[in-house]
Amino acid sequence: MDAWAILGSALILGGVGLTFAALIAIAHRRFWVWEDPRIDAVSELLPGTNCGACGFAGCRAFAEALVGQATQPATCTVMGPGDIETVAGFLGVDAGETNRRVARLLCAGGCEVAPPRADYRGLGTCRAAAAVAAGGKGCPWGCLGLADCQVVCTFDAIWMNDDDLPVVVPELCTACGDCVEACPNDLFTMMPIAHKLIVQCRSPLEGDAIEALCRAACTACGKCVQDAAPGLIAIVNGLAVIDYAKHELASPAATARCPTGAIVWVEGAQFAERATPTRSAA
Amino acid sequence: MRDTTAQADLLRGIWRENPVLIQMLGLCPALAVTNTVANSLAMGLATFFVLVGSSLLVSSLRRLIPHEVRISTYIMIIATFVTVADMGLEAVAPDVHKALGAFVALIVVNCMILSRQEAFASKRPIGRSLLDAAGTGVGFLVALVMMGGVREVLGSGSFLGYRLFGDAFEPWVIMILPPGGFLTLGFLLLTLSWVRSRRAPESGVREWPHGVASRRAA
Amino acid sequence: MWTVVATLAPIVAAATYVFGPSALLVMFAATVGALVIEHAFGRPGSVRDGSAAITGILLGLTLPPGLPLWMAFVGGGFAIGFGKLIFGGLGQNIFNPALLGRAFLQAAFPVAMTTWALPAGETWWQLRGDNLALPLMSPTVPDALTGATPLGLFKFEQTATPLWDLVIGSSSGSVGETSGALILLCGAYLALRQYLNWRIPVGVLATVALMAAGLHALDAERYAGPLVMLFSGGLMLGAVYMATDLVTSPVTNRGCWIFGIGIGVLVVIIRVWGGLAEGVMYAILLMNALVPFINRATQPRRFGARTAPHTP
Amino acid sequence: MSGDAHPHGTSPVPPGAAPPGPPRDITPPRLLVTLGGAGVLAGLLIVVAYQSTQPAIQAHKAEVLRAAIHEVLKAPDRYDTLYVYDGALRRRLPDGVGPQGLETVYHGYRGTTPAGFAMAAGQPGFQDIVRLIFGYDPATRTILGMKVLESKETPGLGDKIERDTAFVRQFDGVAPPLSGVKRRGGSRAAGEIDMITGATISSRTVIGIINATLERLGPALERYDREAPR
Amino acid sequence: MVAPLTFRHGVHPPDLKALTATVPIRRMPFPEEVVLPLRQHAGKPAQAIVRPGDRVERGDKVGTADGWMSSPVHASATGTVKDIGLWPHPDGMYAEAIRIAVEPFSPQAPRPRLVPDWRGLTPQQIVQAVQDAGVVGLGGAAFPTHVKLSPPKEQPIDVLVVNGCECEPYLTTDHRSMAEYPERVHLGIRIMMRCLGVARAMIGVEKNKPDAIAALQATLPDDLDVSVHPVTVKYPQGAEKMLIAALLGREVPSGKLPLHVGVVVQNAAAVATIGEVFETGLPLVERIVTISGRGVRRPANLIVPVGTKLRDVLAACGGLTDDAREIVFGGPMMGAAQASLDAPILKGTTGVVVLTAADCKPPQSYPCIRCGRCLDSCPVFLNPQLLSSLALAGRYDEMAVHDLADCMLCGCCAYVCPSNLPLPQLFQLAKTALRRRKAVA
Amino acid sequence: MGNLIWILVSAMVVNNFTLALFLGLCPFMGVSARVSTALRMGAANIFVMTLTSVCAWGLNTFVLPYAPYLRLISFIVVIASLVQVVEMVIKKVSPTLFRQLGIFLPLITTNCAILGLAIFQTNRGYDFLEGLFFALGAGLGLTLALVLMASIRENTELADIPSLARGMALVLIIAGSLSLAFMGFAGLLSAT
Ligand SMILES: Cc1cc2nc3c(=O)[nH]c(=O)nc-3n(C[C@H](O)[C@H](O)[C@H](O)COP(=O)(O)O)c2cc1C
Ligand SMILES: Cc1cc2nc3c(=O)[nH]c(=O)nc-3n(C[C@H](O)[C@H](O)[C@H](O)COP(=O)(O)O)c2cc1C
Ligand SMILES: Cc1cc2nc3c(=O)[nH]c(=O)nc-3n(C[C@H](O)[C@H](O)[C@H](O)COP(=O)(O)O)c2cc1C
Ligand SMILES: Cc1cc2nc3c(=O)[nH]c(=O)nc-3n(C[C@H](O)[C@H](O)[C@H](O)CO)c2cc1C
Ligand code: SF4
Ligand code: SF4
Ligand code: SF4
Ligand code: SF4
Ligand code: FES
Repeated sequence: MDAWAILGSALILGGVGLTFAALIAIAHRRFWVWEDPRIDAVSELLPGTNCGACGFAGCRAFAEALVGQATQPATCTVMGPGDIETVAGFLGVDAGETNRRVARLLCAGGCEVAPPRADYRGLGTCRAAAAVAAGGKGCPWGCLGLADCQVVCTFDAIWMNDDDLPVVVPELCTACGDCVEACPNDLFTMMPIAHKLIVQCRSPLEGDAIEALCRAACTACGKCVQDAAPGLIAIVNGLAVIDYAKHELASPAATARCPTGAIVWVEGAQFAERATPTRSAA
Repeated sequence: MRDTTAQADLLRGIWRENPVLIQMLGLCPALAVTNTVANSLAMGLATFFVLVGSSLLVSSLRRLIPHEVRISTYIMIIATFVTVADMGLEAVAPDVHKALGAFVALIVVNCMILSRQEAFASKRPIGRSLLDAAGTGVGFLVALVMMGGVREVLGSGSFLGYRLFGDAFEPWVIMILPPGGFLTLGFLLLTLSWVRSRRAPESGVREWPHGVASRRAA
Repeated sequence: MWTVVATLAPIVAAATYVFGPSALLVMFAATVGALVIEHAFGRPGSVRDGSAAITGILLGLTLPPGLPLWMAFVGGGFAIGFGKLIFGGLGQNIFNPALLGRAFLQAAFPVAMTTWALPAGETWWQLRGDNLALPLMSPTVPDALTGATPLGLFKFEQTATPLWDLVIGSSSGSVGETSGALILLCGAYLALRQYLNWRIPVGVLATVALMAAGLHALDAERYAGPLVMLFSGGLMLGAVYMATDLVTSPVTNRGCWIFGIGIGVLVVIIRVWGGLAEGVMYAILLMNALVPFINRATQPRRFGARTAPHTP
Repeated sequence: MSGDAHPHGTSPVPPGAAPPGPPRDITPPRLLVTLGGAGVLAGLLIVVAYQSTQPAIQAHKAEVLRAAIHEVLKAPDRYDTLYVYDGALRRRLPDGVGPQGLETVYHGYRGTTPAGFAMAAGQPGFQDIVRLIFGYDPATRTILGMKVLESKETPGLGDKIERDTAFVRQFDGVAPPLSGVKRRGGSRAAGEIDMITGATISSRTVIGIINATLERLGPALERYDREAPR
Repeated sequence: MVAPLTFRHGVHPPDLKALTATVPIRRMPFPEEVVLPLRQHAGKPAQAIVRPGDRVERGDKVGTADGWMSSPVHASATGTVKDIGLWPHPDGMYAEAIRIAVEPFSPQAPRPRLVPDWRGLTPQQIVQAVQDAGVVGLGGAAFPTHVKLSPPKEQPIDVLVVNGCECEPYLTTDHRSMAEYPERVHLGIRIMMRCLGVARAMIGVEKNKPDAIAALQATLPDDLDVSVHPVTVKYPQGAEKMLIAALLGREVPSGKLPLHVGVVVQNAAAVATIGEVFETGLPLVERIVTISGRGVRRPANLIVPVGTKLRDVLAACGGLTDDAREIVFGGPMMGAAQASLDAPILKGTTGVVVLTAADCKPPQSYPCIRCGRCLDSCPVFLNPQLLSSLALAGRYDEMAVHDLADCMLCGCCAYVCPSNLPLPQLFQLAKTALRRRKAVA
Repeated sequence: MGNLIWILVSAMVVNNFTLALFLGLCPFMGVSARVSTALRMGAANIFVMTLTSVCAWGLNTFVLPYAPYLRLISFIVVIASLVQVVEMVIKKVSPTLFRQLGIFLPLITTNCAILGLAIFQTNRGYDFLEGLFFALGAGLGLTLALVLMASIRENTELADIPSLARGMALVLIIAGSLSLAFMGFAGLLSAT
């Protein structure tokens, strides 16, 4: 009995195996869709946050693009240089140059320097506030300080300081653009981290009119225009506007005589934890 | 998959990527047979045996197995070990085997095992695969025993059969019934994430407003 | 919410009258359990909105009078903790917390939850069971006090209970299975005050009555008559106070009809063909699970969706 | 190719190994060999295991059965296995008929005197199928004993049908057909079984199984008992 | 067909009109300064045609219409242009505005007949005159009336509906104008019917204004098919779609305009204004405004020069009481809260309501308890419960799928919500967010 | 006939594979986030289960009597291979469907529910028809559980779940509640 059983079973299983091997071989011949294995490999290397900052629909799409040489690893804003190198090396392609960008806030008017003119009692979100009499903030262009941007930032790169201004931590910011989308007053812009000279104001009002509303406002006094390299800064309806094409000409000198500190020279984060309307921030 | 050290391979599965508590794999046995610690242990050990065995085989054959039939082959290998384990258990401890019912046989389809073959054993050298398998197996065992502990203590007032609270104890029958399984695991997960949150304190994110938040007047 | 609590007062009083101090103790324990958990894990001050109190009292009303207090307490805690707070607190829960709590108790302590005390006779002050059993310890039931519920009697012993006893509630059963008439009264008031959507109780009761009548006509021996069906078990309480929980019932009126009718059908199915004597709790819970679906299916038709027939 | 040998130590597929070209042609022979081989290998392993475990397993199964019969037939000296074949009990089947799928009845003997029949049957209970074995003596027309083989009834309620000795004892020596009653205390009339409070359904199931089985096999049993070989 | 004289759903807020319902309209003294924003109407803002330092007389055009979907702005007082620049706008932002320093002792007599006599003008010429007179809707959206008066050919209009419901609490602007100037209303109707070439006009007035109804009845012209219809008192009866449903039983398709069912709706005060404009020859430089609410000392119906600052208007009514809390332009249901006392009265400002702490809803609100009452109140049959939870989750695109666009922000849902959720505010912000997204894309 | 009905109902609600027997939980946790997907998953399951039931019946009647020890392995191998073929077909025919259920098809193949079906069917000695009803009931029950869970989960997305409970903990507790509710069906149609 034993011998038979052993042989029998071996044969049966072997037979089963063979049958299905054959079946699969056939099916495989007729139905198989080839897919570059490197795509899986690469998407395993990618961070997998699916933030879309690379401009593709999620990390796998990015991986496909990479394998297809349609883009360069460095366009992923989440990976550190090391990881980017890894991917590049794995695909045997050039990493491409990183031009890291971060979100910058075009407002310095926290609750201390730009006080509310009316008491807003409503939903505690900037969007909601903006819909009701501009949130009752003195400067209707300014930051409402209700932290929509902080809430949307998936990378915890934004926190609100004591002055109710959002502080962007450049190291954490991946330039995903969510805060730009979130802010009802369009106070965020994406800037190359290299751009250090920033006018932190968006109000078209000039002179006393705005200074009455916000002590950190750009009053369009024009001093920065004189102090900066010619043609770098210009006053355009009530605001000092920097021509970033010429940014290499910029220097902290431009901020020297600004009466309100609306124009600043930024290294790292824009505001300090305990924010005071100083000139160049921490 | 990032580069890993041998030690990491071993430890990963035990806690940080615990198959049941973190990866939510192999839930069926984890819920079905954990109404007593004894069953949990038996199940855990059987699974451990199968996992290690099949990882060994798969990773040593990994160069021979064509990509297209890998799943079938893995399953065949796993099934073999399971059959062996099944018969073994039945011969050695018939009562436990009866208690576990079909779930010993069902180890074959424990998603965890297959996923380990797919994700690891089929790509790594034997040594590493063994480590990984061992780690994962232990992790599974740990999770099962935790479940079994909670369920037996509450559900029968005993641990490994030793009555803890005396005879007057009123057993929480639900813990042995199906809902108890779900609730217990859910409760374990809650506790875990609570522990984790204790370790890494909240980064002071303001809570998204429910209803109306009164704005600080200046 | 506190209005609802107020309307529960007469029912609580009636329960106490029928089952004696035990009833009061059980409800108290359940409510305390609910409030404690709400206070510990709920939003600050959320105890004050009264919903936890309602949950607790309603849970208490669905328990057997003789239940050990510690069980009632555990039930209340579970109801709020896993029935409500897990989902984000007031207004977010899927299942009716009180009933989830009861379902938990019934599955956890089936024996204790199916030993029914007889209504208090002349010995009103006497406890209806081992209410004071030590925590985690099983009750020792004085057998003389226990009896079967009218539904149990009918289903498992083919003995009917006089209808009048049902209507005034002088039959053994859970604390709240007292006077159906009284419950209806309170329900009517709540409906007037728009605290509940009248369509649900009407849907439930009408369905049960109709189906029961039909079956009764087929075989009066096997199937109880409509009135018995209506006034026995937790149907009244369930239809009026539990199915109508605003949070866990559909938002649309059409949805409420569907919801109510569904509950009615399930109640009859479980009572007649199921293994359990009473099915109200499970019927409501099952329909709760369907509510997201119902809401989705019964969206209102927006104004102007109809293409205007006008041609001047 | 070992993953960690890779320069960046990260990739499951090293740069060279992925030909971006058309599908690498897969060879049926290789497939067949692999799966077939694996099959044979597996087969061998399994059978070896089977051979080595079977004796123990069978022994245990037999032991369990023996114990059950022993209990419900009140300790017979021996029993022989009968098959129900076209409405009659047979010690041995006509040639060409296999025992598969045939209902079995166990006929016990004390010395040479028949000690009744034991038979197993099942029906849906509260949760799932309840299977039990019971002994019946056609001579005295009484049930000898009942034992639940497997049930998924609720612990603490339904499972009293196996654990609650008071309930199980009731079946020793009652005369079928059985009927379940719910009376608290009081005496029982013939054939009445006091059902477990809170587990009426399970109790009913047990009673139902016994009644149904006897209804089905009763005549056959009696006939066999009459002309049974002493 | 039989007209239901009301619509389904809606709510019954207390109409607190008693404060001003019987107060006769009076003229307020001219302020020292008027501020005329160039954006006072739906459509493109007007363009300034004066320079600082210029002297303008009452009724002079200071801003000209920028194309067809726009409306001119006229000086509402004689004086000199101080400055043209950003000034607080009632919508909470800043907007281009012309500031005129009013001459203290000027008689404020307008030049004779700036608007031609309508008799003998062709419909086109009348429409042109209406635009030049700067007439816009006074009922809400301040939609340029001349646009309404020239419907596209392929859309035949058969009824003119005059909207005299004024369903918002407190407001009595339309009420008083109908009661005191019924002839002007009828003249306006006559002119509009001429332009639109319709044979039929219906005036819908809520039953709670018997005197207005009586006055209109008394002065009905016998040569025109004009009828007055007392409609049920229910909010928002005045919403044009609801009113059309009530009067004609026609349902304006969602996303479509009244004219798609052959109707033009015009607010009563606006109609009266048209009559007035052609009667006096003076363009739209002042309007009747209800100043009401428990927060103002002497509630009144004032004739206010357009551009008068909120602060001056309140002064004319004896100022604020001490417990005044919130100032709203328009009614309490739909009106816009004001943050600055410098905001000027616009052509479209129906009223100024000053709420006391007691009046305004407490800010405290609870999570939605899915009671479903909002669904039973929404006159356009939306699902505010779903919309609000989507809004709180920030899932605006799904809101669009659930017909957010049809929400007219009437506030019925918020009115009935037992959890006191600020639903229209949520929908408002969702709408703006979506608009921004579209703009970006 | 009554027997068949009982098999169907019992497999569907009384002993629901997911909520009472803990079979096929991985897909249950994985694909229950969206109702649409859940429906498709359910359909796929019903299909595979019917397939399985037939295979199991075939093996039981023709192969296994001669080699009982091959039960498990032959079940699994046959089912697995069949489904892998199906998988390839789908991948070819409808890439979108494949992307939605893609990774789960192998999981379905080798998920407890499927094999469990085969084993139970064998243990209970169901014949062909009974087997089919059993598979149908099990499949329907699985779909029911999936869809209910999915619709509830879609709802809870709008609720502000306490951060501790987010994710699987909540899903498990909902599953627990569902399985509590399903206990109401216990004893349905049983011999009372
Ligand atoms: C969680 C739970 C488990 C139950 N388990 C069983 C059971 O295993 N067997 C049974 O017959 N009835 C069971 N019951 C059914 C009820 O106990 C039912 O009321 C009882 O069978 C009726 O008998 P009684 O009239 O003596 O209470 C259960 C009920 C619940 C709530
Ligand atoms: C974009 C747009 C175009 C409109 N076009 C016309 C039109 O051609 N004819 C007309 O009679 N009304 C037109 N209306 C005016 C509306 O019918 C309505 O009277 C106006 O929006 C004010 O309504 P409200 O006060 O209810 O918001 C238009 C409105 C909008 C918003
Ligand atoms: C909710 C709501 C309520 C309204 N109530 C009134 C009202 O009471 N009286 C009125 O004249 N217009 C009211 N309107 C504006 C009308 O819908 C319509 O726009 C106006 O009558 C058109 O005339 P107009 O262009 O002269 O403003 C309301 C609009 C909405 C959305
Ligand atoms: C008519 C009515 C019935 C209610 N029924 C219940 C109930 O059965 N269970 C419960 O927990 N809360 C009930 N509540 C209270 C409240 O809706 C609920 O506790 C919380 O919203 C959590 O669901 C009820 C409230 C009302 C107005
Ligand atoms: S930057 Fe914008 S979003 Fe952020 S707090 Fe300020 S206003 Fe809100
Ligand atoms: S003035 Fe400029 S800086 Fe100040 S609040 Fe406004 S935008 Fe911000
Ligand atoms: S505000 Fe919008 S949603 Fe609310 S009732 Fe009015 S139309 Fe409906
Ligand atoms: S009325 Fe308020 S509480 Fe009720 S459902 Fe609507 S939003 Fe929710
Ligand atoms: S273990 Fe059962 S499906 Fe994963």
